Amino acid sequence: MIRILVSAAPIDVAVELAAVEGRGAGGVASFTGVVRGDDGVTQLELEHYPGGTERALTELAQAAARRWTLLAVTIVHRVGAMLPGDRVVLVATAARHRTAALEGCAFLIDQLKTSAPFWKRESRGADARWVDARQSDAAAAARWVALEPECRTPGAE
Amino acid sequence: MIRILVSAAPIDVAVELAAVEGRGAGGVASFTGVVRGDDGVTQLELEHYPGGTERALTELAQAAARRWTLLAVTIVHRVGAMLPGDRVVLVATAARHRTAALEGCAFLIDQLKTSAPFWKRESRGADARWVDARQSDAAAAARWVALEPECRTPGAE
Amino acid sequence: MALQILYFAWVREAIGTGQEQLAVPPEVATVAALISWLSCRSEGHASAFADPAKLRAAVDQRFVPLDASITGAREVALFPPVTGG
Amino acid sequence: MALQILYFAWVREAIGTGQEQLAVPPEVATVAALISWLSCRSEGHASAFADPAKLRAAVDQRFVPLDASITGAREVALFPPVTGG
Repeated sequence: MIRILVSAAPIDVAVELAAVEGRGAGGVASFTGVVRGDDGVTQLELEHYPGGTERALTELAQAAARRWTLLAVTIVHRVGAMLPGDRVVLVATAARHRTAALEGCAFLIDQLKTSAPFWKRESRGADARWVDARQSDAAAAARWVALEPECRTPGAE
Repeated sequence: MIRILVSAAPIDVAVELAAVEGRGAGGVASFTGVVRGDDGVTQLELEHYPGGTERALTELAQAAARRWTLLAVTIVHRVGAMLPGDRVVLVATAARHRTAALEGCAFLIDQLKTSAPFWKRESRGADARWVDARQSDAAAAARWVALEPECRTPGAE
Repeated sequence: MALQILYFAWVREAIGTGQEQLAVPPEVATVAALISWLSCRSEGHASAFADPAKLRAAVDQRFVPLDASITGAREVALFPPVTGG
Repeated sequence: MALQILYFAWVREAIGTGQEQLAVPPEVATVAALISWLSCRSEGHASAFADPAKLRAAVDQRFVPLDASITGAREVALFPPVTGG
């Protein structure tokens, strides 16, 4: 079961995790990204590519579900204006065993950072600027390619 | 902030995650273990070592918090009788950056499986039996030792 | 044939609009060629596209390298490296 | 000096109690020696401790190998490999 939601509404972690749990899973892993206010950020705005975003997230969820035999994948990403402490993104995975859920979850958030069309603009008081992409995010996404079992062909993955 | 709770009460994931989030973190990772009923299990009982359990979980949380500079660690483990679909364990970590939260969370559940004094008894109808420890759990716990940076001494960890 | 062209983030702000419907000549066959061609439309376009190394693209909603073909495409999106999550 | 001895899971069930306060002779100096000594107490003890390879131990609430000392310990717990989480 794949659930993709891109919305300006606050993310309800309890509802989302309960839905992921109810699939006969033995383990559910989640990652929640939260707006940090520790370097003076007063507001965060998230722009995205309507249509393109949902497509990218769906393909990402499908890839993770195949690679780790996941019972459920949920990706919820908030867009629009947010404040420090607000949730930006929730990724949750369910699997029979914990390693698949944990690895699938880590894969999804790493890949989302580099392959889903979202753009952040931070405001510090009256000063707003677009956030630069981080090289460390590209490296984190790339390590999953290196970890892919060599015996698997893309079609059989 | 470390929170350890061993209790017969159901685990409230929403309350626990909200507390972990509220520490100025950029990322919160969680793992929830759920009772599976897919191989005929009708009830699961969890026995533990009162006092010894809390001590083991606290030391585990402290080790993870040091190793990954975590802002918050919560470990909630249910004991007593449970049904398929019930949550057995929740591990949640908060950190400035996602990798620390994700790795710390995976470390904690792997270590908890082999180093915290809990014992499971599964019932299938009238037949109850103690669950055997799994070699794969020992291997999962051991890989974190191998991954530990060699330059760190145990005292400085 | 009219091509739907979308702009996001600071590319959108520099150009002053989030989308344009343009009749692109058939000899403009790749994303990179499209970027060059668009640069001539206004100072905003020229500014947004001054450094193609800072640009990323999607053709019909799929991420592609800048040398990818746009032949037959309905929609091309041009934007900075993504920063979600 | 009286030692608090705790049993869990099938060890507890085989012995028929979860704890005993026993005066352990000073020559019983390790967990393994304690297990041998306890085995003589009843058929239940003998059954629970028949295969020490299946046993794990904690001394004063810390996991230890079976050759660990119990000298000065207040509490020793004997149990099967753990299966929580």
